[in-house]
Amino acid sequence: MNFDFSDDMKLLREEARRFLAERSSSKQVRLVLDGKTDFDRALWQSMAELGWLGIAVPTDFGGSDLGYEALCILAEEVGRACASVPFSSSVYLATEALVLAGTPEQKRAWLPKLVSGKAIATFALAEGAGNPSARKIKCVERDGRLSGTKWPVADGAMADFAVVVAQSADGTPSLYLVDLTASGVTRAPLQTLDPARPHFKLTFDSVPAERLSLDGRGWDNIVKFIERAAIVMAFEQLGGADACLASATAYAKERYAFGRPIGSFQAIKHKLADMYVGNELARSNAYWGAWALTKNAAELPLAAASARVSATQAYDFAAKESLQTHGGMGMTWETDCHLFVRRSTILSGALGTTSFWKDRIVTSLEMRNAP
Amino acid sequence: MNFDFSDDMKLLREEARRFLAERSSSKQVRLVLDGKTDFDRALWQSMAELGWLGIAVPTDFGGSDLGYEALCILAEEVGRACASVPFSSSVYLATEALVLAGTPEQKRAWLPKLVSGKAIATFALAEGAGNPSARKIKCVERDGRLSGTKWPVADGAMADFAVVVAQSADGTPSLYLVDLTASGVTRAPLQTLDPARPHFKLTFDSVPAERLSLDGRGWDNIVKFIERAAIVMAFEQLGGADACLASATAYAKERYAFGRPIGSFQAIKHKLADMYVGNELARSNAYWGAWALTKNAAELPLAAASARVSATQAYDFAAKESLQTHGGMGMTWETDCHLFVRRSTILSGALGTTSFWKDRIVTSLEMRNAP
Amino acid sequence: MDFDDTPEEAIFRREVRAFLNTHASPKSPSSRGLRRRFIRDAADLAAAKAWQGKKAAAGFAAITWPKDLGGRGGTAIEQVIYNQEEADFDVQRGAFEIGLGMCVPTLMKYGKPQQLKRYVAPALRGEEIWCQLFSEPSAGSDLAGLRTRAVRDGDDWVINGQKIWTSGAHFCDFGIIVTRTDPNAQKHAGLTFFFLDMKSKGVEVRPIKQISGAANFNEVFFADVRIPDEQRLGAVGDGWKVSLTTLMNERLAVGDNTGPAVEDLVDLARGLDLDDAPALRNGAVREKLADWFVQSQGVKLTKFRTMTALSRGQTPGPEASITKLVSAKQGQDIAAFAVDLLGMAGAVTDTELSPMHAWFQQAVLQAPGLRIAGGSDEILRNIIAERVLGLPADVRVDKDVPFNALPTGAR
Amino acid sequence: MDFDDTPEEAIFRREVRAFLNTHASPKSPSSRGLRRRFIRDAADLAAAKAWQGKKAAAGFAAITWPKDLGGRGGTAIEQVIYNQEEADFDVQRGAFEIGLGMCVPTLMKYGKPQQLKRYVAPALRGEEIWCQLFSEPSAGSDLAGLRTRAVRDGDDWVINGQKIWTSGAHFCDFGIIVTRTDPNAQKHAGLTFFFLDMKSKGVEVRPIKQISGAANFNEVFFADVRIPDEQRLGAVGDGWKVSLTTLMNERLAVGDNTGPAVEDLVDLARGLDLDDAPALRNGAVREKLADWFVQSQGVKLTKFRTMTALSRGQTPGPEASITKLVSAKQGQDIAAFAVDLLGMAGAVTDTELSPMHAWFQQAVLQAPGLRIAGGSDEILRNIIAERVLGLPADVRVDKDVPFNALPTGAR
Repeated sequence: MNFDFSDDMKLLREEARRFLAERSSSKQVRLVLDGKTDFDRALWQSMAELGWLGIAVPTDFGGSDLGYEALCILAEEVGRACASVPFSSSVYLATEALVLAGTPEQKRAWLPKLVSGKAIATFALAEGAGNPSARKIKCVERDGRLSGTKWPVADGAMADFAVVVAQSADGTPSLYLVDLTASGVTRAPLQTLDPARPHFKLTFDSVPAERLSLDGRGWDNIVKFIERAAIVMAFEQLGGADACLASATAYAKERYAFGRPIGSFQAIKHKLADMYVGNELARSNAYWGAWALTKNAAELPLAAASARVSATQAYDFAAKESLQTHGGMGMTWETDCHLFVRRSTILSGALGTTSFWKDRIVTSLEMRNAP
Repeated sequence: MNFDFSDDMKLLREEARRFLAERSSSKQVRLVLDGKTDFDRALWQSMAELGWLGIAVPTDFGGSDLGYEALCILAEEVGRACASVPFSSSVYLATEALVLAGTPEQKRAWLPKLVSGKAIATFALAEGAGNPSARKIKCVERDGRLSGTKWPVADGAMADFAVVVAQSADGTPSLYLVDLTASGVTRAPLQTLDPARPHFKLTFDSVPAERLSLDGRGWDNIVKFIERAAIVMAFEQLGGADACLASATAYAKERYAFGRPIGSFQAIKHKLADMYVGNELARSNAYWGAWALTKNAAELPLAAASARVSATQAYDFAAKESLQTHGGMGMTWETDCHLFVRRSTILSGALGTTSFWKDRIVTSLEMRNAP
Repeated sequence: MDFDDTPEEAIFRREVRAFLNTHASPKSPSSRGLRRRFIRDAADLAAAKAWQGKKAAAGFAAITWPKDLGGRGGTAIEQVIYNQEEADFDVQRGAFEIGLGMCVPTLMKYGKPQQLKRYVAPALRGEEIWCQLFSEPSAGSDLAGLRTRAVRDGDDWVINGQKIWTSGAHFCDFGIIVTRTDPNAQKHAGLTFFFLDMKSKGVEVRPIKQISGAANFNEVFFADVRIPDEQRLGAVGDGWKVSLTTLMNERLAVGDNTGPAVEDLVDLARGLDLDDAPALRNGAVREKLADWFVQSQGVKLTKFRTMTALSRGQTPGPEASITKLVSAKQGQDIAAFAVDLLGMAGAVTDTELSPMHAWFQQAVLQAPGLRIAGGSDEILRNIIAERVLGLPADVRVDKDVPFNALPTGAR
Repeated sequence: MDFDDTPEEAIFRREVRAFLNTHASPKSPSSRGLRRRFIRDAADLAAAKAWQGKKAAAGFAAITWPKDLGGRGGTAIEQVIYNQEEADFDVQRGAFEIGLGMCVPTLMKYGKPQQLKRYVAPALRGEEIWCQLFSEPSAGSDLAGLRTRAVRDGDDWVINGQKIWTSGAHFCDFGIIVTRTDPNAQKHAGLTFFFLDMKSKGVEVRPIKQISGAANFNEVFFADVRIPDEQRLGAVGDGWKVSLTTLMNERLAVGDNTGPAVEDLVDLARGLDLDDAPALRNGAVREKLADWFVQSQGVKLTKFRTMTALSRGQTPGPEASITKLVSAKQGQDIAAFAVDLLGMAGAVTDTELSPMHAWFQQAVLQAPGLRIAGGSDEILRNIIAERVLGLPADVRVDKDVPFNALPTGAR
């Protein structure tokens, strides 16, 4: 029984936490939030230099090859810092897609650039409202050219290429690599609840597209790919939830009302205790996911859905109730509570609704408990 | 705008509350709970003398004809006292069925007896687990004789006759009047969570049965009948929920811990505030139901389902959290908390699951909001 | 028990309806998601003032106030009827709620006759707007912990300090303010209440940007602002008692949830595809809809019960706290649920792309404020527990101590 | 990160498994709903003692205790492994958890060498059973508010008063007890700790009938019971400190939820018809199942994290409170949900008619106790807030006052 990260990994976590606390303070996040810049380029470049953008990429392609536990740890810290970087889009969605399904040529062409920060990529799945679903994919590829519309796509403007889910000529949904600088690509900005992570609408009009080959083919394999990302995203959500708890706890100790710290009132104490409980349950489920990802375990679908649901619930509660704990101050633009409310909302929906993942949990249980 | 009971009705409520506080103390309820007797006969007879058993029955049949508001008020007080009497079975289910659907002969034969307490009746709907559903009714009537099994049936042993839901020869579910003293009727006691309201399994083997004629026929009309009873039962639940709140509030004022009343701790205060809120929302919805019942309003289905769901939720929360507020004492047989936990459980299921009623609410909303 | 008006109420309602039909336009269903409570610009302000003038001219501006002060001398239930009817029309409200609902009533109770003569009528006609200067950065839920100082100097008082969350301070003409005049007294005992001209020298108003991006509230700074003693309301040291008058009126004025409601969610779920079927057919969605309907219907009907009490001349108690406690949280939950239901596009706030002009998304950022302003969830539960259920108060460490000896925190 | 044993742990686990396979029968799936924690009769007690004897003989009775006291001198993780394996077998446990988990460890810390020699081994072999006499009718969550008096008389102390919730007092041989020796001291300062022979003159044990109908706990009355000063544990006035040793061990011994779990609900919903389709297909049912699975899996995995800390020699903190807080409430919710799902027949407790031997129905009456015993929900939240998050304690009015000057209530 060793259900914890190794000392090496803990060292990485501490390093990442210290680095991001300094380099991705809310002041920096607010530059993007306020539209002064589209993402934190300097931070991104530093992350590249630290080897973080290729943390789980084989060394052959310039990666650090430290494995998925390391990737999860970095995601947690990016989440804690609420950083304005395309970490999910580029690192644990697009880069992962290439690592898992790219041809040797594709990997050689793109992975070194992604790892070094010379290129950024994103993942284009959604076509408007709703859950991931084969039936909802209207983007089509015919003769190596892709057409259709994807929205919302996080980080779609700064990305050099996108991994796009589209229907192939033979009727199976597949992943395609699409150069976003090609002609026929239109990128329109979208307003969302989290301007610190810009989202876009991408329109493709007969744009060249290369098919990526996952292990198997079709929708089930795309879902498997999303499940893997959901585990890493659970860590990003967990980091955010923990930041909310830390902030609310600190505030409750320092803010006085009725002659004593508000943290001495049970209404606040018990709220924060519930937040802690939610976060710890989410942490345990996320660890399970990290284990499944590392071992490519048969339980991965259940672990991924559990990690995802637990983290979404924890972040949602922590973000809202941290703001509530801050009272009037929490309602002001200048206090950071809303950054986490925004980010938690974006991440909750990013890979499908909570009900989508809950349904997958029960489906797993049904199979496991089959009479 | 007059959304309150009249002064006359309030007087009736006070009278009923005073009377039941004295005549249906927990000591009396416990006689039934402990199996010393099958129900509180003396109380029942006094209720008959007060005219309560025929409170909404026309005077032609010996009733008081005070209308449905009065019936609701009495149900609330019966619930508050957690009384061990077949009030729901006999008064607002079986008697109501006769009032609504009996032939003049049937009414003359039974109503005066029911009103005077000389006869007791019950309503037999369930055939095992699940929600009310036409498909689940396996009891059949052929040539005026009824066969099948009904369980659980509240008060099935002390009842002289039952109003039974069964499939008629023409394939429409209907209500039948069945003399339970007839040969072919077997009554077996069931253990339930609330021994203070005995339940039974009734088996019919070709027993004479008279059809009652509701306004219309078939399942929809049976559901309409159940909806009416659900409104009155919501009052019974509300009374119980209020009793739990009163008991928890009193205890929280008198019980000291850490040198002060436990009711001065926000964990307790806010729990009781939530209980109060739940009860008041339930009260408002129940009043709506009483209004719909009195006016036979088009909104009755929605009002009934809302009253039912709101009251079930309030009673469930109040019963559990009142016990929790009582701490260790709440866990003892001698403290009354468990009487309400038991009663709330029985009443929650008595006319179908919460999800059955919630679904009916949304169905009403769908029709109301139709585009 | 019935939902109908009495004959007199019905006549009054028809009168109101006739006035509204003549002078205003009804709301259209498509204005859903575009409803507004706040004054955004000069045009809004002008429209609000014009509408208030019409109401005053027709005798609907302050229905329960005595006639000699420009009111109608009507009943509380008539005021409710007016509000119900006006809610169906697209008129600019909100600029006067605080002034007429809280400030002027306090003036009416504690002001001198000539002050009433001077100030009440212009306020009623919408010509002068009032604001309430109560909360401070370190005195929110614990209002009596306020620190803004007032020091006597001849016939004047000199005010120094800071107020916060002052709605509309940037367009208000007058304000009521509670200040600390004796820091050596116990905290509730050292307060004194005034009204002042917001154009006084030394008053500086700075807007507060809220998380929604809007700025409906202000910080107000006081640097040696002079208020004549003449404008003191109540005795020196009686400021807390006077404030309670204002706050009691606040509770009576508790507004409705202005965010998306159950019906909006039904419409959303009807049109939305969830896992290849309409979301409205999903059992989990139905369960939530039913829960929220029962809750919101309970709130609505509880208000009817309050109105019935009002119409019988009873004073509604703190039971009214139920409305805000339940509605604010429900608004937040409905918004979050809708955004989640929309899945990957849920967070998109483009009004062209997102259903109902992105109303649910806007509500995500507005709902948190409703759970805090005008009594947080936590304070409301305390009020219900103490004033309705009679449970003992929290242990108070700030009762028998001079204000300036109380411990304070870093925030 | 892995769930596997180290090689040493794997060897130990095999050893345990071999012992269990030889001496006990595995649980069968059909025993679901019939699991038991409590000793019901003499036969149960005899079975429990016999099993404990076998464990002791094989060296599994107290894995972490030192060898010279009859223990194995093993690690905490080995104890966890033993418990995991034993949980799969149908053995009578429960009679010794308090004695070996809480009482004897306290004796081991504060007792004299000859006392350890006399008492530890028989306890370990199951020959003598110990109970814990802490709670009182007016001292539950507030244990230090206890009133049972001990007065010095020569070489003895004379005890008068009443304890409550004493598990197994009717079959126990010895007990540990905390008493008030100085009512004039501050409440935590006036306590003294002893152990005593439960057969002493003046000890009367009365069973408490619980709401489930069972009587697993007792009231214990003390009328002039004499305890030799020899049997005092810790100094006079140090009883609170000694009690904390016992209570810390209680937290380590926090048991699992013994009621129905998510998997049971899956089985129920699979077979149940809800509105003419299997309940397992209903979206609302699926949503609940997922919520509870995520929660219970989170608890289970959190325990794995605690075990990992244990295996590294770290002391688990009050984080363990999470387990009880979450599991107890979840158990209550699952039971209520299942009963509701069964609709009109939900409340039927006939084991022939109700699914899984009416296990869900039994849980309705057992779950409330789990939310109260061993630290109520409210106390656990306080513990988490104060000891994990470092939030300030509640205002204590009972700290600087003599115990006998504290206000008390009617209950």
